[in-house]
This record gives sequence, C-alpha cells and structure tokens, in this order.
Amino acid sequence: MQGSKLYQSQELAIKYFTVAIILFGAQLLFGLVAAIQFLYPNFLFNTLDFSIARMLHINALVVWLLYAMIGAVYWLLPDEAGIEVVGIKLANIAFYILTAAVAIVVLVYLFVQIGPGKESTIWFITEGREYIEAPRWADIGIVAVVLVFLYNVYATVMKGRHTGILVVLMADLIALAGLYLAGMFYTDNIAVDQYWWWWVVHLWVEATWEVYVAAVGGYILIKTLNANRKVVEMWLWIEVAMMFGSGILGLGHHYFWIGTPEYWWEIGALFSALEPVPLVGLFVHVLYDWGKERGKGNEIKNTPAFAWLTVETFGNFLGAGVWGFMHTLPQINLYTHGTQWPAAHGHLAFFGAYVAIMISAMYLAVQGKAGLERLRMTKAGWWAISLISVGVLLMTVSLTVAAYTQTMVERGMHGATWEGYFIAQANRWFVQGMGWRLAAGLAVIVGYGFLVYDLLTCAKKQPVEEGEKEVAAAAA
Amino acid sequence: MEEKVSVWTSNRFWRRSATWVTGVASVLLIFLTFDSMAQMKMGSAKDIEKKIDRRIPSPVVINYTIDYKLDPYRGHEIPIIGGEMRRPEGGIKSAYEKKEKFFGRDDYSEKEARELIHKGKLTIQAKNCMDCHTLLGNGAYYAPDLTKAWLDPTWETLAPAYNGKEYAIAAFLQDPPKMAMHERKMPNLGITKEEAKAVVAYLKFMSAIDTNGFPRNFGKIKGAVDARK
Amino acid sequence: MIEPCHDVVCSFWSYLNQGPMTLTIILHTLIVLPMIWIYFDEKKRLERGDLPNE
Amino acid sequence: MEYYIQDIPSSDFLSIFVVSALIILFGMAYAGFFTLVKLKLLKRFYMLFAYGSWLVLVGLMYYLGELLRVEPYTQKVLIGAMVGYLIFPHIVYFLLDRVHNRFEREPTKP
Repeated sequence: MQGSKLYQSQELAIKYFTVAIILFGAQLLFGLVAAIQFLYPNFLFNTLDFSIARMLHINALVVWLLYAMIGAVYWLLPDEAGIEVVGIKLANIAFYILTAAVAIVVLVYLFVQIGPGKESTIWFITEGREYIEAPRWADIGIVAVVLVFLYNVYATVMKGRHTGILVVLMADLIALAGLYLAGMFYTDNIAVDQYWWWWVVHLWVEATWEVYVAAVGGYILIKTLNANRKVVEMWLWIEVAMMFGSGILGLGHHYFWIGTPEYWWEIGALFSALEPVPLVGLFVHVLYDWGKERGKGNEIKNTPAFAWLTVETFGNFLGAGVWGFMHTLPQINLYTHGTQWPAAHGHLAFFGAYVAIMISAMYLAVQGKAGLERLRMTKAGWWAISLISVGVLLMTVSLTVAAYTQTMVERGMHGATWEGYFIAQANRWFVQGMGWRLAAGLAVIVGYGFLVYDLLTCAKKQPVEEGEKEVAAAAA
Repeated sequence: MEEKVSVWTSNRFWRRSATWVTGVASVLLIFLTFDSMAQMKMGSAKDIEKKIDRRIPSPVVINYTIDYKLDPYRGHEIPIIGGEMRRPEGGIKSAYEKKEKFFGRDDYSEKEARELIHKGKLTIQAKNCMDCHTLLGNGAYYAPDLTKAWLDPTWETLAPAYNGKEYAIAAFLQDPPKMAMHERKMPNLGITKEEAKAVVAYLKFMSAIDTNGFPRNFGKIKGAVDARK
Repeated sequence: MIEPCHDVVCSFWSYLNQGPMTLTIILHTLIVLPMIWIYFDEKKRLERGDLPNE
Repeated sequence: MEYYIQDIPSSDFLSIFVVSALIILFGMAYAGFFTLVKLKLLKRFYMLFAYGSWLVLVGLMYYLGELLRVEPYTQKVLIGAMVGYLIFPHIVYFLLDRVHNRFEREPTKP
C-alpha cells in the first residue's frame, strides 16, 4: 500500500472510472427503453426508435467497459511497476480528447440518428455495424488515443519493474488495440464485412478481453487475499494458453452461416466447446485458494472487491460456459442463430465476465483513494451486489424462455419466415419472458443506484478501528 | 529449492507454452482467413456465364430468378440462381439461365449491378438496419431476419397489387408505417426512391449468398422441421 | 477412405476436412504435440541448472 | 456435408438445451467435488459424488450425441474427450499442489 498518497496515474484512473460508471447508467437507461419497446412498440416511436435505443445500449456498454479497463490499467500500472506513469500529461490530455469525442458521438447518435445512403454518413454519423457503429472519424480518434495509452504502458514498464502481470497485459493490449483496425473498412460484400467484424467482436470478447480480465483478476487476488504472486503469475500463463488456445480458433463458431466455407463447422464446434475449459480451471483455482487460505487467519482486505470477483467467477462460468454451450454446436445453432438465444447468453456473459470485475477494480480504487487498510462491505454494497447479480440472472432466465419459444415456433414450426417470426413474437411465453426481463431490468437499475451511492460513500462509512482513525479522519 | 524442481511449476515452461499456443493458433487463423477470403471473393459476370458457383455470386444475379432448395449432395438448402439443373455428381445446382425482370429490366451490366448494391449496402449501414433486423443472422432481434427476405412468402402475396415484388418492397421501404403489418412497425427512415431500389437489389443479391443452409427449412410455413421426417 | 469435397469451392482445408472431426483433430494435434517437446526441453535445462530460477 | 448436419425435429430442441446445460454443470460438479475433497473440506466419501457426476456427464454427452444425430465416429471422439476430462481436474490439482508447495515454503512474498 502506498499510503493515502496516490500516483497521478491513479488520479487519472479515478477520472476514467467516473466516466465509466456514468456511461454504465446510460447503458441501463437505454436498455430499459429497448426492453419497454419489446412490450409496448409505440413507446417513443419516431422519437427514440428501438434501433437507436439499442445502439446506445450496446455502445455505452462497450465504451464504459473500455473506460474502466483503461482506468484499471492506470490504477495498477504505477503500483506494479513501482514508478509514476511515463507521459502522464499526455495521458491526461488524451482522456479529455476521448471523452469529448465520446460526447459528440453520443449527441450525434441521439439527435441525428441516421443519414442518407452515402459515404459521408459512414464518416460522420454512423457506420451502422452492430457494436462498432462509431463513425469513421471517431474510429481514427480512438486509435490515436489508444496509441497514447499504449505508449504510456510500454514506456512505463520498460523503465519500471517487469512483473508477469504487466508482461501479459502489454502483449494483450497490443493485440486488443490492433484488432480494432480489422473493423475499420467498408466493403460491399456483406459476408466479408461480417467476417472481419467478428475479428473485432469475438477476438475482443472471447480472447483478448478474457486474458485482460485474467491479468487484472490476478492483481485483485494479490491485493485482496494477499495471494502468492508466483502462484498467480504461473496460473496467469496457464490461463493465457487455455484461453487463446480455445478462443482464437473458437472464432469459427461465428462462421457457420455467413457465407464462409463449410470447414468452419468443425473448427468452430470443437474449439468453442473447449472454451469453458479455462473457466473450469479458473473455478478450481479459486476454490483451491479459498480452501487453502481458510483457517490461515488471512483476512480479506477489500470485501466488496472480493465479493465482486466471486460474482465474476460464477457469472463468467454460467454466462459464457453454460449459456454459451447450450447453443454453440452447429447442429443446434442452425436453429438458434439470430434468435433471442445470443441475447440471453450475451447479457449474463458480459455481466459475469466483464462488468463484475470492473466494479471490483473500482472498489479497489475507492479503498486506495481513502487510504484504508481494509474496506468492508456496507449495507448499500450488499444491496447493490445482490440486486444487480440476481437481476441479471433473472433477466437471462426470462430471455432464455423467450429464446426457446422463438426457436421452437419460428424456426422449428414455421420455417424462419416473417410470418413465423411474428407468430413467435406474439406467443404468450415469449411475451411473458419479455415482461420478466423488464422487471429484472428494473431491479438492476435500483441496484445500480445503490452501487453509485456505495462507491461514493462506503469509504466514509467504515467502522473506525484503532490506528485507522487518523486516516479515516483525513479522508473525511 | 535444493531438491529437484519440477518443470510443472516452472513459470518459464508455462510462458513458453502460452506463447507457442497463442502463436500457432494465430498463424492457423491467418492461413484459414486467406483461404476463406479467396472463397468469399465476390464472383463476376463471367463466372455466371460459365455457370461456376461462387459462395458470394456476382451482383448481376439480380437479373435472374432466385430460389432456395434442398440439395441432397450438399446436404442442406442452397440458393438456386436462374433455375435448377442436375449436378454431374448427383443433387441439384444453379443453372444460371432463367431471367426475370427487376424494376422492368433484366440486363443490368456488371458495373450497373455493382453500383446498385454499393448504394444498397451504404443505405443499409446508414439507416442502421442491423440494430433491429438480423442480416445473415447477425444483428438485433427486434425485427425479422433479412438473409432471405427477398424470398419471403409475404412478398409473393403482395406482389400482384404492386406489379411485382420489387415494387412492393420498395414501396414498403419508402413509407413503412403506411404498409405496417404488425403492431411492432418499422419507422419511416426517410429512404428515397433510389435508395429503396438499391436496398431491394441488395436484398435480392443477399438471398443468393450460399449460407451453408441457414435458415433451415426457410419458407415452409406449416410444420417446417417435422414436415421433412 | 478419402472422401470427395462437397463444398462450393474446394481448397486445401476442405480436403483436410475428411469425414467428421478430422480437420479439428489435426489442428488440435498441431497445437498440443509440440508442448511435449517444450516440456522435455525445459526439463533438460532445469537439470543442467543453467537457468535463473523463476 | 450430409453426414454432418441432420434435420432435428423440434420436439428434441428442449432436450438438447437442457442436456447441454447439464453437461457443463455436471462438468463443474465433478471438478468442484474433486477439489473440495482433495482440500479436505469435504469427507473422502464425497469423492463418490465427484466420480458419480463424471459418469452422469458421460451419459449426458452420449445422449447429446444421439440428439444431435452425430456420426458413430464422432460419438466415439466425444466419449474419448470425456476420458480426457476425467483426467483434467487431476492435472489442475496436481499443478496447484506442486506450485503452492514450492512457493509457499519460500519466505513469503517479495
């Protein structure tokens, strides 16, 4: 612990976390609009149509996770390397440029929404490609900002300590940034378009982001449980081998039906069936550590961060593992592709794998900022974690019911036509699934309120202990 | 420390393994990508003259009739362009012969057809279609899949009133609420007449892409999967 | 034994796709087998003791 | 190719989803029970549950193969993979045990 004095880089991390949590709120808000529109299609019709609400929902998700990821790196970087981040001034400027760009893009999304079918629309309004709708000028801006970020990370590690966690992060971040380039061009050939589009989406979400999470998760384990660094780092390499080993060619499970050669059936099926294996490995590892540390009198130094890390282990396993495997094999994916199945899987997987760990990192920052030796869970914190986790799980279950109905009625019974589609959408089970999803979504939003409140106040509400009195007084 | 150290606990061993696995998986992916790109290159009008099948055919397919039929040789449904013929190896394939009028013409040159679908694709992106519909099964799930939209039975029923289904679809795109078929209706996105024509061309072209049999049993309204048993 | 390729366009990889699971088993072997070599190489070096202990 | 993707009657959809979910869950149960017993957090008796879960897992995998109408050859490969999975938690445990023993006897944390 570096005492209550923070590195400048950590101050910057807090700025990133702040924007992230605001965008998280925006994500939930637009998700709520979209969920209502599934039940009441006239809600905000012609003002904020489903396409716009949904685009803002998923873009806010991606952008806030990236903000939180960059924030977490700026938080742990000086701590791990042992020195202040090189080029911190540049990093601060980049933060403001990025935030201004994000604000402009959001305003254009909200008030211009769509454009004529010309190249200028692609450059200035929207690219119209799910998840990476950001117009071309913003793409280029993002690349520039990310280059600054990469420079900071590399220069700092070169100068400071090279820990295993940092080495993995360095390699992973360059892949993560490089992959974004695969989504930055235009082609008339929609099959080729989607082929490269998946390079960005899949290789982020199921490869580079997973490895990022493994690295940051290792850091959190060291910080909260005082886990042995050597053990954590060795496991990190094993995780990298298993995740990249299954994840990179697991890309094949998106190449079953988009005009790609048939051999992707096999590659996609088996490699993606292996994707849960690292998650089982992770699960056994956490179980082992927990079992070994139990009774050693080792105290958890940051209960909320550790609780969110636990949510991440289970959420990742259930969302990515169980819900992924339910519809990943080509024989069944033929009927589930393009139904609510991916929606059900996506909600739990994104939450479990990424949202939970990013919140965990934020709690670490809260603790660091207040300079507390130990951070305990407050009541609001418990409400936040319970409402959000149970809410997302319930959302996923209701979407699964809807998805099953849709697959059965639209794909199984009505041959995937428009008529079949609308018959399925009107089915009682489908509509009820959507209703429960909305209810669960509201619970998540209430949980979000608790979360924001808790992040702002939990440091002040700690039971004051001997020896911590002065620090707590200083923070208040 | 003094006793022998197992390779299994060696950080170096796992680091090398991770590097190897990542490297070889990436290299394999790159090789597979080169091969896939070659196979997914858009075909040309020459291929169609020579009756060579391409996964993504030339846009001049808008001059031809398009159908979607089960090919026992491939084991799934394939697009049938310009009528069907027997494969020498068994099963059926496209004959590239039967033409049909598309907005009153069936002689779009390769250049014209490419320009048309270029505008169509730009419009599809500019209007954010993918955030309600799915294309080739990817996108949002608020509106029907457009992969084989051109072949959807809905348009067959509307076609006579509009003098052909391309006109029906184009009319729909220019003012969707007017022709709304369900409570969940498509908003008016300000699609112009030219843009509508281009989008219809794109939809027709997309229905000719070989998607390995997705969507299965498309268009068989009554008892799709079970009907074939 | 050797099956003809049924795909639209045939290539090296579609020929490797001989019957169910062949292609993917080949790729897995390609990835996993060399790790055995890495193992013995590391073991040799460890026994020689010319490595900084990690 | 014809052998690869057969038509699946819609009455089988539900079984496929449930069985594939159970496969992952029993896979986790096996690994979980195994680790907890090895850590002596559960009595040795529970090892029966671990191997029991694995047996159920194999049965489910076979059934999933049937439901998906895979080739007899693929079916064999699937069961072979399950034998691999039988060993997997052993390897993970072995590794963890070794690495903890090695590093935790050293003076703690640099």
